[in-house]
Amino acid sequence: MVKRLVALALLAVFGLVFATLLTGYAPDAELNQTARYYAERTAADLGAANIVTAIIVTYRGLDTLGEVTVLFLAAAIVGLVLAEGAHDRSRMRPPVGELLTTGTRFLVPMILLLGAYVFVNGHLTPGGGFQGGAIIASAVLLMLLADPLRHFSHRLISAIESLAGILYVAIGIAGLFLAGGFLDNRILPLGNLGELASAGAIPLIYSLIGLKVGAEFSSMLASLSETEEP
Amino acid sequence: MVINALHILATGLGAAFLTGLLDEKRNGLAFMITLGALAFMSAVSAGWLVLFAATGAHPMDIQTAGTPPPFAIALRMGLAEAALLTLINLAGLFAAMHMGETLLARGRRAMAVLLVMVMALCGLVLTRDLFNLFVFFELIVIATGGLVLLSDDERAVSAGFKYLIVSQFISVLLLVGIVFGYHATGTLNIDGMAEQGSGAFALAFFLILIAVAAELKPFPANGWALDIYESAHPGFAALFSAAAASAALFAFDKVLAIGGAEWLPVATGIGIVSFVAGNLLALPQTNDRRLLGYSSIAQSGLILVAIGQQDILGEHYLFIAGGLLLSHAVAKAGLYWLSGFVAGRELTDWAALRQRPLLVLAFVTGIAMLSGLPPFPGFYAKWELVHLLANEGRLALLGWILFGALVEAGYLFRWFGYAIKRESAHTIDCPPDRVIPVIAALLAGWALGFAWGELSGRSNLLLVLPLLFALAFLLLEWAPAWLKNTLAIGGLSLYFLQTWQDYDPLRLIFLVIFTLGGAIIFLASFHAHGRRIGFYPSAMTMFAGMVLLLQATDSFGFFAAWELLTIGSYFLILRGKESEPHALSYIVFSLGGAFLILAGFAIAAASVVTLAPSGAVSPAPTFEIASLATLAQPVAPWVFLLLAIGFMTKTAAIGLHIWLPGAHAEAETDVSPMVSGVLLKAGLYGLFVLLMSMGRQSLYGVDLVNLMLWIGAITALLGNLMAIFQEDAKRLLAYSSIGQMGYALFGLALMNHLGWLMALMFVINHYVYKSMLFLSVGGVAKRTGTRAMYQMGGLITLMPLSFIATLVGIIAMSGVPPLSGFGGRWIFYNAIMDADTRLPMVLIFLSGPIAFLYLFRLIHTIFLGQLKDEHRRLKEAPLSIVLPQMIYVAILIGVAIFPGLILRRVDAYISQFLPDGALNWEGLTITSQYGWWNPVAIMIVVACIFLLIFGWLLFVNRKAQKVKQFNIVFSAERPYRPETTHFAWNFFAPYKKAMGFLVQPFVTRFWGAITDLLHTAGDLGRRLYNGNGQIYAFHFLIFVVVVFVSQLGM
Amino acid sequence: MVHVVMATGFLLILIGFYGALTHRNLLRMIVAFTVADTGVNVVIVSVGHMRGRSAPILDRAVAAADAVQRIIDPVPQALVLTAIVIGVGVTALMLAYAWRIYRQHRTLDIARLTALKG
Amino acid sequence: MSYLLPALVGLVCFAMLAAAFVAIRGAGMAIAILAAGLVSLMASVLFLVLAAPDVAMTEAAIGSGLTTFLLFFVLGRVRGGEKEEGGHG
Repeated sequence: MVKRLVALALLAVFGLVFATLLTGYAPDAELNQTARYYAERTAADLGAANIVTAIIVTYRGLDTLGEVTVLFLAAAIVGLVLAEGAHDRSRMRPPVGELLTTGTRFLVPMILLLGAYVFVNGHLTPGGGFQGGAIIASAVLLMLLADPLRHFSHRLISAIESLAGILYVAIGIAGLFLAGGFLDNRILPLGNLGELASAGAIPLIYSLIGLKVGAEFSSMLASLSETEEP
Repeated sequence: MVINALHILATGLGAAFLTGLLDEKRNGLAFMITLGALAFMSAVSAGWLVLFAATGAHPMDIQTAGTPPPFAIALRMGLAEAALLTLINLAGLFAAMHMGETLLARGRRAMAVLLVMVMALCGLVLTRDLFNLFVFFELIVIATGGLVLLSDDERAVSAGFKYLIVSQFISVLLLVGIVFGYHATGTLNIDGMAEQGSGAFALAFFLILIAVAAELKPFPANGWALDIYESAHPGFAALFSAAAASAALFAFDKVLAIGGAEWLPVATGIGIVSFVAGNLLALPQTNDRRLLGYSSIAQSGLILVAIGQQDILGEHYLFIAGGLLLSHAVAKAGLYWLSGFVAGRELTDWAALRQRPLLVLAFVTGIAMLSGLPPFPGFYAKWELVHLLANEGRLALLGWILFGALVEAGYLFRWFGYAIKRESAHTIDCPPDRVIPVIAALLAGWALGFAWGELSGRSNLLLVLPLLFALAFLLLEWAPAWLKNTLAIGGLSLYFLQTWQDYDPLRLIFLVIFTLGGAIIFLASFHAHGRRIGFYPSAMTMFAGMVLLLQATDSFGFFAAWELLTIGSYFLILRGKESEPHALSYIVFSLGGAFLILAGFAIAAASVVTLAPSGAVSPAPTFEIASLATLAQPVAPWVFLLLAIGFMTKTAAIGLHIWLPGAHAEAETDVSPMVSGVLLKAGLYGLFVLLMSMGRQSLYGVDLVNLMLWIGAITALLGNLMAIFQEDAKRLLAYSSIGQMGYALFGLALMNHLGWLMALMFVINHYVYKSMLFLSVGGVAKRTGTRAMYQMGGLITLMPLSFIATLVGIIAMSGVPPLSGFGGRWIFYNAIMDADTRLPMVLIFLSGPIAFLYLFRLIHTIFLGQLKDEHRRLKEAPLSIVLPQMIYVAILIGVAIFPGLILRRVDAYISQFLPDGALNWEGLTITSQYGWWNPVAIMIVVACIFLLIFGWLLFVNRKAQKVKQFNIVFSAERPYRPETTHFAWNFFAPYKKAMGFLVQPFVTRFWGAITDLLHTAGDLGRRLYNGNGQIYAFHFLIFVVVVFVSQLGM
Repeated sequence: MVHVVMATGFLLILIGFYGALTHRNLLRMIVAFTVADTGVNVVIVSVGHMRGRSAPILDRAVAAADAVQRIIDPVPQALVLTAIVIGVGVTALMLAYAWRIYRQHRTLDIARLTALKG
Repeated sequence: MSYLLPALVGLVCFAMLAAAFVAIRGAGMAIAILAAGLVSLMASVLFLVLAAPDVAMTEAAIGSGLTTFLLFFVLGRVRGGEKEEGGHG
């Protein structure tokens, strides 16, 4: 009880801080200098229609590389933690319904295709590597639900993940030598705004991110599914 | 040619991803990739470091995405960044080596996590973008969460979870702060935000700052960190403490730049509270890694204070903060790696280290670096920091810093004492590949010491010849003791021959004692066999400190020498069999005294006219010691007080004396005379210097010199009084030293010519007879195997030379004719006649006869009376111990006959300061205004009287009846404690009844109470950390609220 | 409108914090944190919102030329994207930890994980 | 500007808070997880309204979808652990 009161009292102070921030907040009428730069220059400089994507993949590419690495780390650690609890696969479980199994066979390729579509078009439309990657992972999830005993090749997943990661870093370094700096997308021709093959390396990078993120989420899910029920 | 810093990040990431391509079974290859990548990252950073250090180039901005900041993330590489990156990458490399076994067992995923951790730390240092900072922080959090799991300790899992809980709170606050900061400034670039100032978004900035501050593990929001420190793999704990804390501090510094000067007090406040609390809480710790964790928190706090004080540190900022930070990082990494070799987790288990002297050296290097002792960077940094604080009048902060540092030194040296003195059931397990990181830390520590010496713009302590000579003995540890001993004697003698002409007569006397006096005592050291590892570096460091003290003309040199002699003597004292607690109290009192001296110098420097030429980095005002004389009111008396107490700690004035008896009595046979006969003089020298330069001072109407006079008198009385009640012969001598130093202090405080002359007489005499007595008693104790006097007796026939030495020593000391002690007394009484204060003299007069009592007891119970059965086959003490005693006998007689040999020149020298009342030296007669003294005549008279009495006694004793050993009537009972029936037990029981109340251990109880109080405070504080991760989250929120409220109040 | 959204975000943070501070079950703490994370995301997006403008994507509706007048600030959106992904990473890690703790101690009560203290 | 949009936003906000309350105070673990997922899902609706389609997609796919699944996965593994909790506070 005391704990709750103390928690409430502390959070009251935080509430006060937040309330002050809230009341002091006035929406901008004009874009600030940074946003203005992006609005004015993205199309011309980077050739990307989706400005958010341009920021994520190029302007703040280092953040995104870190972000991908966060997932990489999380997947690696989840694997590390759960490795000890991998269950013995001899134990049988009740079979899953026929409907789910068939549905899965039908749905999985479509989901994978959708995921790929989302990240390939990241520079044009909403969505990109992360969203696409999550969609790909959902296909894996579906397969796991259909067949809980399915054993995914960690080797394959981690090979995809690693290759995508290495290529990502390599493209970044290529930017150092071929263009203006690390992760500069202008190592490839910018093309015409709005076309699929435009925006330099952005579609390539976002695709790699998509593959990598998909592999990372899949790896986490697979690791979790292989744990033994206590 | 240097390589783009981005390659550091790319290499770390690329290697991490690459390990994923490898087969699960190719862990060896993955490990090689990991090491290779870390080595490459280290090399690139080191290349930058060399570039910046060599050329002094400006920091370089590195764009990403081919777009200038603030529109794309930019990195910056400068001197500080390069140094930190080198530190981080090397720490990562060595951590990987240290954890090699674990990494290979856990596979490539673990290696990838380690690589990402190091990469993220580098990124945290390099980035100039606030949100990018957040991303790297999160990477570090997650990587930490992974690396914690590498521990064999199952509890590490819960520690990691506690960390994740708190970091969730932290990241929420950080994100909210960042986005509102962005909204207010329209940029995420740190420099861009700093340009606009935080005024427009103070609240958001507060959230950012407090979130980054929380990563520094400030008190009390740090329970999770302690749990990680305690339970993580030591290889990782090293990385966590050395690299992660350093990077977080740097990030905090970057973020603080946005807020500007008005936020500096927040950093200072958080820092000093963490520093003091961390150290206090470490005090009751018994787990080594947790203790190191508390120390890490404290050290981060200290660096945070430096960060918070950057407005007054000016161009010294990097020197100070960098020195503290690198010292801490290297030392802490080394200590954590060392802890990997120690099987048990109790502090006492570190005794196992003694099996490998090299590891002990690494241990002591780490401790010295953490304590800020010379010649390590922390020492220089502390000197500058304290001076700049004093210069601004921030004395309270200065006081807290010194207090915290003293507590820290206390628990660190207590730990070191355990390692040297306790027994461990474990053996040490150190495969070569895990020793390499420790050696690297050891070498880095000394290299940093050298670098900071060069940067300090003062004399580099590691280039000073006497210290180098002392340190050279570290390389000679393989050699036999006799060889090292010969070198030591040769070195001291040679040093004297080379330099004696440079000194004025007063210093020359001290020089003779410090060098030749030391050399004579070293003759006794020939008795030791084997290699005597650790003895010579320690002893020679002490002697180096003492000669440097005489050489020093400026305050820095003086203080550095003072610390050197303190450390050296501590190691010497610690060597004694039972000396562990006494050595600890010695080092704590000595460092306490040293800190008072430091504070005194710093305060003086703020107002003294500086005469020192400005050096390379334009050092903080170091001043010529002589210019203490120019100090004006109201600073002068305070400086005087601080310095006087500091010096009196070394001379063991009453109240500050409790360390001395144990330290001197428990030391080895040849060490006791070194620390008693020689080392105590360093304190007297300090007092001489102080009084010569500052003269009389008064504070609130109290004449401070008069106060010293009283302290001297009381010390003399009580020291002697306590000496007569000792059962232990060496303790008796030790207490007698307290009394003797009281005399000397009294003489100095008389502030007249003869008083000073007498103090100098005491300097010489005390050296000679106390060294002699300690040697002879030490020789007896060595032969009999005991120091209790009632267990001895009748040794006169078996150890005649020791007896003669004792007898001569006693005659000299008690101040009866004909030996030099009388000369001392004669001058002394003349001096008293000169002075205006008569009351303390009564005390001094009283203590004379008391001294005679304990001396009588010494000779009576050891050499006279009946021989014990078990002692019948004893031989005289070894020649090496007897020889110096005989030399002393010769010196005593020489000085007694020709006191003018030395004193005349000193007498003339003192006239410069105190012209009145000089002695008149004519031929063999010395005349004062109260009478005359002819030593030769007295010698002859006394010799005649002695011969007459001796002859008469021989005549009378012809018919004396000899009492046989068993000619004693026993009653039937055997007493419970047989010694109580011995006549030599409680020898002066009647006096004890009469005066015992004076020697109640009030002072011991007082200091004991203080120690208990500190321990209790530490224990109470520890209860905050009840192990519940949720409560730790409360701590964090409370911390935020408290800082918020106090910031509102400001 | 933006203020309402922002206030909701802040409230979500506070609710999440309260849950994390008062539940002793590790899983429920994690759930509470996901609520707080969502709250942060809502706050960030609301900070970047500008009345009457459209998403920062150039297409037929928004031409590159008048983008400055037509789109909202893209930066907070980019930040939120990163924050969401990082959030799920941390959540996954905490879940793995929770599972490991459960396997080791057979409990999810944080008050019982106090082997390390003092 | 029509009143429809603000009304929708207000409604979603209210629903979010209610769901968040359930996530914190709800009786069962499963319900709490679902409620948290619901909060996330409604947040993505809100993002769509606030002209942030990228964020909306991410929040829906990752914040509400994946996170919820991860939570359920682990819940399935530790079932029974939940019941040991000695209530709140």
